[in-house]
Amino acid sequence: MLDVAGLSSRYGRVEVLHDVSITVSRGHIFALIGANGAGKTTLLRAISGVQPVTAGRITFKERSLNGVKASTRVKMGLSQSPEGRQVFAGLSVEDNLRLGAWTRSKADSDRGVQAAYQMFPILHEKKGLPAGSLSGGQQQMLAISRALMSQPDMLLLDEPSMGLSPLLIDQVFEAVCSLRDRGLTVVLVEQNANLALSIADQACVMETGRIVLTGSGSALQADPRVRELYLGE
Amino acid sequence: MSSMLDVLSISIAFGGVKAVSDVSISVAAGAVFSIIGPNGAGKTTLFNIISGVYIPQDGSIRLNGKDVTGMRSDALAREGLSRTFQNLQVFMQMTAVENVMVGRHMHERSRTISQLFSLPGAVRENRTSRERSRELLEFVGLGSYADRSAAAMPYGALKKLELARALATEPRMILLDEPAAGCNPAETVEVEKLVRKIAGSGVTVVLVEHDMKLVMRISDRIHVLDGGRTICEGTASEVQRNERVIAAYLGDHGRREAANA
Amino acid sequence: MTADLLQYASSGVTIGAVYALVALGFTLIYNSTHVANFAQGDFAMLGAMTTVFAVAGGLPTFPTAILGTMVAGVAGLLLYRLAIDPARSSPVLGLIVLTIGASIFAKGVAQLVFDKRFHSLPSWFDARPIELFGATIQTQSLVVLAGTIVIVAALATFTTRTLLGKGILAVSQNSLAATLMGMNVGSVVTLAFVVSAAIGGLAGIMAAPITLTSYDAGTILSLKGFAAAMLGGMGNPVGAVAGGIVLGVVEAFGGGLISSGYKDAFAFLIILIVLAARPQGLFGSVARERV
Amino acid sequence: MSPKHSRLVQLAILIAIIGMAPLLVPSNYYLRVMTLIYVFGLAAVGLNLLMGFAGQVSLGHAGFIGIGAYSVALGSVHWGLTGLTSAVLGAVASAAIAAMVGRPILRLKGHYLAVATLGFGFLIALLITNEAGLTGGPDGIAVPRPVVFGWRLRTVEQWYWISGVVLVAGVFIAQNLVASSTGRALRAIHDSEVAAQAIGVDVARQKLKVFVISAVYASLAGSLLAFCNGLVTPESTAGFLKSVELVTMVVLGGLGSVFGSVLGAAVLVLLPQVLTVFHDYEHLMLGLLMVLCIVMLPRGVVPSLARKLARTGT
Amino acid sequence: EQPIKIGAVLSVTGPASFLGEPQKRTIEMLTQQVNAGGGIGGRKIELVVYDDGGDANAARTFASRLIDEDKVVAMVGGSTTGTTMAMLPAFEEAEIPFMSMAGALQVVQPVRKWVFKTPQTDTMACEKIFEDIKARGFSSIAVVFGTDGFGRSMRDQCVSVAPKYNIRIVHEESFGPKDSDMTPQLTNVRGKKDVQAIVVPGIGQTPAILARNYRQLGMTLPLYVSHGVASREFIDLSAGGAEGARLPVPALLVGSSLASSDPQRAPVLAYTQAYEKAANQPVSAFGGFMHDGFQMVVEAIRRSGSSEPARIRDALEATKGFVGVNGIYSMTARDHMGLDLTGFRMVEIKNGNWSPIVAGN
Ligand SMILES: Nc1ncnc2c1ncn2[C@@H]1O[C@H](COP(=O)(O)OP(=O)(O)OP(=O)(O)O)[C@@H](O)[C@H]1O
Ligand SMILES: Nc1ncnc2c1ncn2[C@@H]1O[C@H](COP(=O)(O)OP(=O)(O)OP(=O)(O)O)[C@@H](O)[C@H]1O
Ligand SMILES: [Mg+2]
Ligand SMILES: [Mg+2]
Repeated sequence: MLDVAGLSSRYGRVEVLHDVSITVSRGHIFALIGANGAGKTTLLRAISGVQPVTAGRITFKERSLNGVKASTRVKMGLSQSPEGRQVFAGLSVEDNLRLGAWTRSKADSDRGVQAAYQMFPILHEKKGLPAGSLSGGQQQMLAISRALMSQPDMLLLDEPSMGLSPLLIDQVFEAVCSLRDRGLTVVLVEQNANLALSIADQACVMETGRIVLTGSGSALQADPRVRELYLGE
Repeated sequence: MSSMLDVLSISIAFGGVKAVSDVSISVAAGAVFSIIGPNGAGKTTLFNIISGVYIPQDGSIRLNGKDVTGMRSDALAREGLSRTFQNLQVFMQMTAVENVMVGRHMHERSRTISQLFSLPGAVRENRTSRERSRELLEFVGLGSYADRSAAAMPYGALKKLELARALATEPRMILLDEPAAGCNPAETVEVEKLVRKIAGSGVTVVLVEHDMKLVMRISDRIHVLDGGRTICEGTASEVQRNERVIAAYLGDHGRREAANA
Repeated sequence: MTADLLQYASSGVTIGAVYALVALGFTLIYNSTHVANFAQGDFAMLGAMTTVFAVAGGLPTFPTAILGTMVAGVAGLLLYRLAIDPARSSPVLGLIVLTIGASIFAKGVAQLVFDKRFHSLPSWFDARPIELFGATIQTQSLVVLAGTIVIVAALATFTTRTLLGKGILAVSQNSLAATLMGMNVGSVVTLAFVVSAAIGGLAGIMAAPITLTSYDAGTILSLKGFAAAMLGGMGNPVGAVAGGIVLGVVEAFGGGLISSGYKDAFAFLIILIVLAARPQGLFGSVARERV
Repeated sequence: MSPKHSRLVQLAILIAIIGMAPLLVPSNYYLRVMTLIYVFGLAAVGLNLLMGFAGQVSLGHAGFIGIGAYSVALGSVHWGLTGLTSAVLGAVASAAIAAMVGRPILRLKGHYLAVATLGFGFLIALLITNEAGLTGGPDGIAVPRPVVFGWRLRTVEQWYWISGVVLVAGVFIAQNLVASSTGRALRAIHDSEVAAQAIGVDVARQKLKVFVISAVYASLAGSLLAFCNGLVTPESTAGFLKSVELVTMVVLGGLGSVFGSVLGAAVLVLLPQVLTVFHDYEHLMLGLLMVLCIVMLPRGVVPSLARKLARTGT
Repeated sequence: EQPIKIGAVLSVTGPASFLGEPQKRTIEMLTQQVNAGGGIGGRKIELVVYDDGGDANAARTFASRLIDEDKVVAMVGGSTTGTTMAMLPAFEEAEIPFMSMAGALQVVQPVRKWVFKTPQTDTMACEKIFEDIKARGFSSIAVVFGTDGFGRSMRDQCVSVAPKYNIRIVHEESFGPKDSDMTPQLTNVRGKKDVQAIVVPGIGQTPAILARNYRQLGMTLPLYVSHGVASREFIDLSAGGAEGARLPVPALLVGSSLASSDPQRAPVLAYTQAYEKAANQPVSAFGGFMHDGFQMVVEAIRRSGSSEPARIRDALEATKGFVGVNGIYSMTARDHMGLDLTGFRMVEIKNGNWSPIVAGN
């Protein structure tokens, strides 16, 4: 589904991704874990086309994404819920959702909004309020729902559990699993490594801009190095 | 132990939404006091009220016995209250060490005039501030970032930067809003050590956090909010057994985490 | 005396409507980029001057009005594509200076392409002024007023009812997120600039029969339009119109009843007083950032 | 280069330029142009403290130039004060007025502050224009040459040196302020007022402080301008276009770069002189250059070039 | 032969561009004429023109530039009183003759050795207007003046000469140079019962808006405007509103209706024809000021047979009976303007044209 090969990227003069290669299979959950500053966010940004790459190539659904505009990538079925939530603070919750369906028809948009309200009833309660007035966790729910509005084939989630209550984390992870079961491919960047690895079909560990380990979710979960460095055991 | 912070039945509403209603808490000096609750329970709002960002529509707040209701946050900082933010409020155009130095601002005594002409007093003070700030960065584990622009630091580091900055004010009480958000379990352990050290140095800590392992291990007392109201308060073991807390907040996963803590 | 008051009111509303139209253009560009566009008045000048010269060249009024509007729209397109967009990494103040530069440039071009003299357009309808309780109302004032109402209604509907309108707000609030939603930020903002400039041009064309126009008529319009937009609450089309009308009326009454020399002073005093009481303007909403 | 080091280098460059210029360009005309650069540079440096560091916009700062200019004019014409006394009184008056209007308007944010300061500038200009009995109205009023310690200051050269020295002092003080704890607090306010306040910065007070300081800079620049022109008019001191010019100087030179403001002033004073070769195309060129400057150096000359150097350098 | 350098600092752009623009065109055209005719005593004129944009500060700098860098021998221009006053000291100090186009009396009174001017003073315009008002039997008037330099100065002059004509100013209003609506002011005037005529000291195009508003309000009081609007544009822009308004204008504006015996007829027709051909726009009084000033300077250079500034100045001061388009000038050591009231002709705007008023009507 997604193939990243030899990717490098930099901020100014500092290169933060060095020769990164990953392959994500269709219908899988791919978990990406790593310490603060490892470059996970940068990688997701590069895949979405909002971060320039200096070398390497990204292939999505057998098509090269090099030189493809970010907005086109969304139309191709790639969607991201970014780090730090990035809601449109001054617009209402519902408008935020509908903007998520920018590339979709009105009917799709209506359906998506209903689905979002079903998954997170609080969003329905707050639908007319500016997104900026929501609590941190509520904004996170909005960001995730908004990313789903474009009915993507592949969803990039950057720390979806951040700021969510334990109950909601369960719920979000369940939702991610059921989305996968319906054929969606998910790239999951998570600090909640245990949980992420436990639902991941494939996973990798990133350290200072490089992929240092790859394997199935359960294999990594069992890896002593991972247990020490990322699971805090 | 005397009480450091007394919140007496405060309430606030935003255009009809009661974000916090009739909440009272009392935090003992030197304690680690946690506030937990589902998303939108009113935890951050409570912090905003205590730290003077919002003025409560009802109720009063006492800090170390003194009534501080409605006081501006800079005045509260001078009373020994400091905080970090859930939505990062880092000074992005400054370096890490400068961020922390701003925290020293209220302790800097030199007059504007002396600063304008760079008189020795001001110069000396500047140097001391810088040294102290570097120490604090070391303390939170950001020593290597000192001269980096904040804009180029990863999320997790920024959270710690806010912590160092808050500590620079030499607070007697510190409010931490999700300090471990964006940290993996290993990093969370670091945060825990840090919080313990802070509490150990006599600073009262009020903590909002969704990481149940951290909360259960570190808290002397835990206060649980839901929908702006208190649902219970108690020690870690009391809280994690409370059915309402489990239903509204912990869920299965949370309960397991809490139990394993 | 009532006749006098009515006269002040009518004159204030007319001028206010012109300010309002410029303020509307301001609002739209602000909403899409958070830039205060100090070349907004120059769109009005370009529209009016083009029309003046086309009419002088023998073309009929209405088609030339469309031509003038289009010229202004193209100017808006160029402003965004050639200047604002390439400079988007500049701080907001840099962009303000850039629009001021663009405004000076527009004046420089206008004085070469057109001339430095004052010009007027004939009223759109050749009817006698209307007498109302002793006050006189020009027919062109009614044109301006009607135009303002139509444009604000259209604009308000556009921004609050359509996805595209909300897209314009979204790109300014968070262009990264907008991009991740699949929006082509560049095209959305270009659209906002073109529409805004066209509104400005139309404002100039409708007002020219009342206020005259010349190559440097844009500056004062930009200023008053900006002031009106802020008075009404930046970003709110209804506020922009309210701000414009209030400004015009205050000027007329202040000038008529108190002192004509301090006419502008009253306008700005009112702004200061209103902002002291409502820092977000008359119709603005308090955008309190959550922390 | 450490920040402190680079500050000293900048100051040294400035002193060298001021000291050498009269040797290189001996004519009165060039001296006058340089003097204007120093005078407007002073005002721009002050405004930069407010805009570049504290992030507070002022579109009416020429109002304070007007106050400074007219206080020396009126002081000596109507009230028989010496030039120096009236300049000092002008600065005091500017500070007092800034403190008074600053309190309410600095609560406003962004463009709202811009429109409020714009209004303030307008009010001052209108007052000067309309109170013709006192101020001479739009045609202006002559400023007698001041006598300082028995010297009548009248030559271009004398004013060259005086403005040069005042500018150096102004830059020195501004640099110190920026590097001081107040300077850090101001930059912090620029980025996040809530956070600054939460860690003990009295935001309102700091903003007011820098507003007053920048007003004093502008006022002194106004007094100098009045003295070296010998005539003050409302438009050439307090007018809106002057405010815009000041903002442009600060932005072109670079928000947050003290030295940049002097450079920005130089650009804006020199441009009209250079552009005379274009005759009818002057305006067109001026506007075009402003636009190009921002497009190519979006952060202003000094910071953008510094960035580019840092990128290409080692 | 070295060319003779003459400088000009004019407000070609900015709020006073309606003054500076025709002045620039005039001086460029005349220079060409002189040079085409072989120059002055075989020496060509080299013109240096700067645009001060109406800013006194800029004017002052350009003055220095003309003196120190360009080393001109004479200076023509200074379109407004403000810019002129800013430049005066520089030319006085450098001892270079300065022929100004500024209206206000203060430019030449007290007399400054090196400074001359061509336009009639505001006082003269007021007197001319008051003469006419008195002749029509009115005695109480309203003044609606512009708050720019010209309007304010003329208003002050009118106030001070009014008693001489037994005229009472019973009401005053003002308008800003950028105002686009004067209905409120006129409404106020309309409400005053004892006003018999309105005098509008104002310059440029703003009075045209006033005239329009005046007409729209259906006002019928006699309307007097100033020589500051003496250009065709005023009539055109007022869209019929100026019909019936009276004003003092220089002979230049009523060229074709000047009697053939009128000495000004020949220069007026010559300038009008040349200017309208060169500039492709109607003449205005402001260009006329420059015409006269420049010609007098050229004459002075010719007469003195020298390009010494001091000699030019002396020759300028010795100007006697110079017939210009604006008036007939005779300078003296005590009068550096050299005009009397005869230069002004009172006209009424009739059928969209200037129409001379026969005395006593
Ligand atoms: N805007 C920027 N300018 C310069 N460097 C940056 C910028 N953003 C990130 N970096 C650097 O890039 C590296 C990778 O950052 P990135 O945000 O991708 O890490 P991450 O793995 O997502 O970390 P976290 O878990 O904290 O979110 C870090 O070293 C960071 O300091
Ligand atoms: N300024 C505001 N305007 C409107 N509603 C607000 C505002 N601030 C808070 N709220 C509402 O008050 C409630 C409490 O929000 P708060 O941020 O305190 O929650 P929280 O407990 O911190 O949640 P989280 O764990 O998600 O951070 C939410 O429903 C939120 O939408
Ligand atoms: Mg990240
Ligand atoms: Mg919260």
